[in-house]
Amino acid sequence: MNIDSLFVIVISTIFINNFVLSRFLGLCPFLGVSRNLNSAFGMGMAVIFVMTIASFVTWPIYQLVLVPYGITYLRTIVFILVIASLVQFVEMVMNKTVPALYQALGIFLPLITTNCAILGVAILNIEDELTLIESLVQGLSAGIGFTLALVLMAGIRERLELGQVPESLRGVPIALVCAGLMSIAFLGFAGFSIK
Amino acid sequence: MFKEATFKGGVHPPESKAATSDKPIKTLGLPDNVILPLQQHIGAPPEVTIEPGDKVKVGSVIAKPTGFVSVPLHSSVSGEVKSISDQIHPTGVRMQAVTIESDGEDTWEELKIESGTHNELSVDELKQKIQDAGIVGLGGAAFPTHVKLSPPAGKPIDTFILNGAECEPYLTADHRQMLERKKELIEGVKMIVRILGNERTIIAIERNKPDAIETLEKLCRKEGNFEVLGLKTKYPQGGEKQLIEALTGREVPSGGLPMDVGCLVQNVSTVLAVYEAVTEGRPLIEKVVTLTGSAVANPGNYKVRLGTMVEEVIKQVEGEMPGNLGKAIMGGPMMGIALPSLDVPVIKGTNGLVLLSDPVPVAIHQPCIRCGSCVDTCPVRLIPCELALFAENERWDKCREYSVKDCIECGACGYLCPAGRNLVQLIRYGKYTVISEDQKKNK
Amino acid sequence: MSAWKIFIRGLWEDVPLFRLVLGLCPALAVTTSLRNGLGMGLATMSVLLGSNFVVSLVRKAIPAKIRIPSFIVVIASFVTIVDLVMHGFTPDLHKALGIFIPLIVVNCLILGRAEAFASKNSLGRSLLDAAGMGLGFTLALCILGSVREILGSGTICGFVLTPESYRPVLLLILPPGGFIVYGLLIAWFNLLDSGRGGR
Amino acid sequence: MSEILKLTGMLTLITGIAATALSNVYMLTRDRIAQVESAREAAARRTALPEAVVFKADTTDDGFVFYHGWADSSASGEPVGYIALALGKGYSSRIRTVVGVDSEMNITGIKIAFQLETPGLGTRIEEVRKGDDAPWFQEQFRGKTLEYLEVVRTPDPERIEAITGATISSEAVTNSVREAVEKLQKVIQ
Amino acid sequence: MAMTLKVSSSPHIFTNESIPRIMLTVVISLVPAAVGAVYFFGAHALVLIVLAVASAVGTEALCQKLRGVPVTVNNCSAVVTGILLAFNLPANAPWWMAVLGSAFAIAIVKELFGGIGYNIWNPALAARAFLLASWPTTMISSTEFPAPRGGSLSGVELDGITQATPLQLIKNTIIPIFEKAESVSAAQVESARRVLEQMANADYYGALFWGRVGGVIGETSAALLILGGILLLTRSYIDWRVPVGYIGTVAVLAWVFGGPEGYFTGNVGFHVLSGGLLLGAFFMATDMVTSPITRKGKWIFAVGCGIFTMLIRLKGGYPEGVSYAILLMNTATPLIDLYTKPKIYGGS
Repeated sequence: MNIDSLFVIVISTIFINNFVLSRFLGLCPFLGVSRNLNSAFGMGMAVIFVMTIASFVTWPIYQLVLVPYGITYLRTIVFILVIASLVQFVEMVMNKTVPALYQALGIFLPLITTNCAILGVAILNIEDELTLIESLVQGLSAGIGFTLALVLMAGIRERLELGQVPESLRGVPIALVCAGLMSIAFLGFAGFSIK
Repeated sequence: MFKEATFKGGVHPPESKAATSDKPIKTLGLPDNVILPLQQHIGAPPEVTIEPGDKVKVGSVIAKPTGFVSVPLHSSVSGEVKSISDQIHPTGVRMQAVTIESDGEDTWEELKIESGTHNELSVDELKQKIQDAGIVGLGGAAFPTHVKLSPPAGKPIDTFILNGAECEPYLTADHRQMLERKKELIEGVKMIVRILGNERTIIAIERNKPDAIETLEKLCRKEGNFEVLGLKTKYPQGGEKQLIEALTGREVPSGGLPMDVGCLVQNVSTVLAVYEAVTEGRPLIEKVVTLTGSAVANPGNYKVRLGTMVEEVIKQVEGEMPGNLGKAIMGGPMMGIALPSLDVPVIKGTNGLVLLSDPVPVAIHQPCIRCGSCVDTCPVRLIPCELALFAENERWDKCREYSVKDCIECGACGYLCPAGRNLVQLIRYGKYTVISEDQKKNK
Repeated sequence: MSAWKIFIRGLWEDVPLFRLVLGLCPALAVTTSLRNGLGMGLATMSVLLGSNFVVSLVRKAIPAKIRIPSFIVVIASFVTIVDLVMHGFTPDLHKALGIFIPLIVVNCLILGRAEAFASKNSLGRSLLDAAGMGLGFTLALCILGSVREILGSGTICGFVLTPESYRPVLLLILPPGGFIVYGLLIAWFNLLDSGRGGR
Repeated sequence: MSEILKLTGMLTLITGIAATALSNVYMLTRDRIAQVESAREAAARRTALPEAVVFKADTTDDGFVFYHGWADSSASGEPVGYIALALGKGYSSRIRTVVGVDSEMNITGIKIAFQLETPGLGTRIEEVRKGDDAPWFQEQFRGKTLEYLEVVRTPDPERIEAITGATISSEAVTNSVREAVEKLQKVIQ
Repeated sequence: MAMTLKVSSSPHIFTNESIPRIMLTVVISLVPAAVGAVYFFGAHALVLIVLAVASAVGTEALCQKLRGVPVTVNNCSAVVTGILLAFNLPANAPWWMAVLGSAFAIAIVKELFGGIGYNIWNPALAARAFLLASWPTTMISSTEFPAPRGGSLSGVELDGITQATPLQLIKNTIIPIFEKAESVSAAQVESARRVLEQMANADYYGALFWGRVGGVIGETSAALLILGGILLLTRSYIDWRVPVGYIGTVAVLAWVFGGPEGYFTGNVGFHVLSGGLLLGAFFMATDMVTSPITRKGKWIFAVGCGIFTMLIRLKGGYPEGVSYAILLMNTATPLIDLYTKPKIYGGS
């Protein structure tokens, strides 16, 4: 396995093509859970967790089941069902085995089922023709990138709460403008040559 | 050279002390009336023992303590009790007060003079004398002194600090008393050392009072092993906790008291009052007050009977009322209270009257530009600008998280703020809301 | 609620994108041009019509406990159908929208309407609701797409619109521009509301 | 227990119906999609190797797919050129480029078959300038040989000029094309 | 009695510092560099500065009118934004860029967030990034920058090397030559090495220091920027930790990683004096509103700026990284503030 190519995936997925700020994936939780830093952390951890597992599970299903049987057109439906049951399963196992973790992340798990960032990373792994390990790394990095954006955003929004944002911009609109300016700042990573 | 001790943070406001620092203390004439609010200290208010129409002498007890954390109140003039009614307190609220009309005679209760014998008194007897004299912390906090001198068994005091910092701009009352009553002061310190049995005693004076440092230094060389230390001139150097940090390097734990780190601090006026109470049995009926400020023509230090109206003080000193008085501050300009009217009495905690002529400086309250000067200056190392924002937005959880209760309200942040924000006011709002929330929770 | 009301609601009062703030991801990702916005809107509307149709039909037969999974299966099926059809008949658009076609499946708007409306209402009303919401969504995507395409590329549907000397604000078709334009549009809608005394 | 069985059965039934429906739709669209894709490929091949009219796929032992192209429909004699698919990791997508070379390994043309780069920047690898009828970036490759396949940031007719602000996309295409040509070279010679 | 007394919460005295005073001082500290810009680049630089300032002030007044809040343009903060934005433009930028950039800075980056004190990002820098993303050719195209009076754009004289600012030259020409050393001619490597040598002698540092090397309007003369920076430092309107931490980090990273031929060979003087580092370190990373409030936070912020600047200069897609580095750290400022709360007096 080529370590360099994994490194490239990590850097580009976290910074250059940040899921939220440049690929527009996972915007609903990004806007919904970024009001408070603690929940942002919790959500971020849950997303990292599920994204990694989802990448790990969907790849074999696609390559070892859908491709050999020529039913790749069922990809969307299979992936969404797999992810949904996976989240359910994780929730159950977590509740039984590590209740502390469940306490911290549990409330975020149901929100994740219909999060396009998870399905997105599963599909991108396939579209980018990654190997299983690469998929795993991309899933993990995508989650980290998502968490990074989410936590930065939460910090900013906690400060904005105390500010004088004009009435009509309070809430989602100013959060979007913030995301836009964050995205501008992240343009600084554009064109990084990583080797 | 003296060691120049200090604390982290702080500000350097203009001292404005030159006008009064070389003015010897003068005694003001007797007032026609005094108004003595019952609540002049922290703790349970005393209980009135006289009725309207009663004749009283100077030093007569007019209210007796209602517990350990309470002190009696004495009449400061001789004459007739006119009323017991609600009167305006310097803070602007109305509270119960005794009004006494002076007969102009100034007849005193007989004082139990024990000069020369106080060394034979037991520690408990000394404390009793201090309580009987109605002595409270005269630096402003007004906590009953005998209570402060009785630390619980588990908290031995190893260091006693005489606070001669007088860091508030304008005020020179302590400065003058240190110069004029040095012997009495040292005697008073000895009494307190007897009560506490501490090892180390420090007399701490800001370096802007070199004459006081020199005088006391000279005296101490003869009179025992008290250290006299010069402090860097910086506000709020005289804050109890800042003083302890500067002199001992110890930090009083958050929510704790100086005794938690084995320290005890007393202010100059308080120690002198202790001296008078022990040697003469003299109750606390007068106070040295600095009258100064841009609206005052004859600034100086005056010994004033408690209960004298501020207006009376001004009239006696100035002859007439200043024409363009904009603001009257009881206390110094950093922590003092702006008086709502001049119809309020001088009380035990009063150490200065600063009268500013119009136009007075005002806070303009613009948005915070996060310059950080309040953060660098805060002697408690809080983040005043954020606390003020939290209080403004009524985020009490955040106020609590950012330790609002530790604010000592010194005003350094508000003094510096380039946006002219009412930082202290907002933080105080947060602080007292959090405290009252706590009290509700504990009930 | 009258049929007309059901239909028109999605077009103004509850425009999914601006008022309910649903379905953000495709809204920002694909609206670099009017054509893409329109294509995405119509694709979403087709799925919405299909899923509301089926969900409304079978609403009484499905036990409550498996409602959500069943709905997801229905929606995913329609998404796949749309995906296949677009691939076959509008290949360029299919290429441009990329992974956002399969991602229609997690567009909260669709599951939301199935859950909140179609599972409780008759066939006709559900279809009206889908049409209204779908059109509202499409319209909003078109607005976003047009603003970003006109200012960001100086074209509309590929036709050059602006004078030769105009130098397009490229930022608007980049990700930051998407966020900012969308944020300002929502703010503008809020402003319209407060201007009418609020809702 | 029986309820769980019932629910599972129900869900399986729904999924089954959905799958059946989908397979039908798939059957209906499959040919159409295949047609679209092959038309796309044909167009790309025409741009990459304009002289050829007949193509024949070939695979090396290690799975590298390439095409021989002949100028006459009989597909006899030496091919006029070859075509291969170049894959490059661009800024935000995997860029697929169809590359054509003549028998001397001079590039006869390239055609970007798939890319999802940043609109306005990376997508300019397909930009057609006013007055032109072919994308200028891709046209730069025509006639170049291996050693000149190098991205530079200033105009240079000898080499490949990068797109301002989209160096990654430019380099992805150029490098992948170079790799493809190198492979072809190895296979052919 | 008739006298009315003012009653307010303590304290009752204040310093004579005020927002307008701070902002005016910042403006004054920018004047040397502005005068320098006009000297080096001619009247068009003045036109750009004036237009940017006018647009910033006008936009602020308009936004405040629309928001229905008091118009406070006389506090000079918009003037600062305008000047800084103009400083970040190439000297031949079209006039409308100055106007549009300033309007974006004030309207989007500042007023939408509630005006002075509430913005998260430095308005001038965010606006520069907006201009750069929208019109990359004008903002960083190597051929379009004009050379300063009395000097040349790159400051080196070698034929075969196109006109570019020093950082562009290094990034786009010199480094690629070393990276592909085996595939380029020996002569090319030799000339690249000569360029590096030229850039490492006292004359060249002098040129960078006085302003005989090109760049955007405000970054040309290190001397004039330092002059303004010293004024701000002496008035303690900026915290020395930020410029020291920022420039120090850049210096160390430049020395370790900056050389194209191995570690610990980098040209420190070149990286510190060229580009907008001094402008950023003295005037933009120190922006009170958008940088951390605690001393510890300021160190973190400054070091972070340095790291990102060198990352972008050495590995990134742009020749210069100062503006993006500061914007990225602005993004992280609320979090830095949150995690660098000082331990309070007596706190455990």
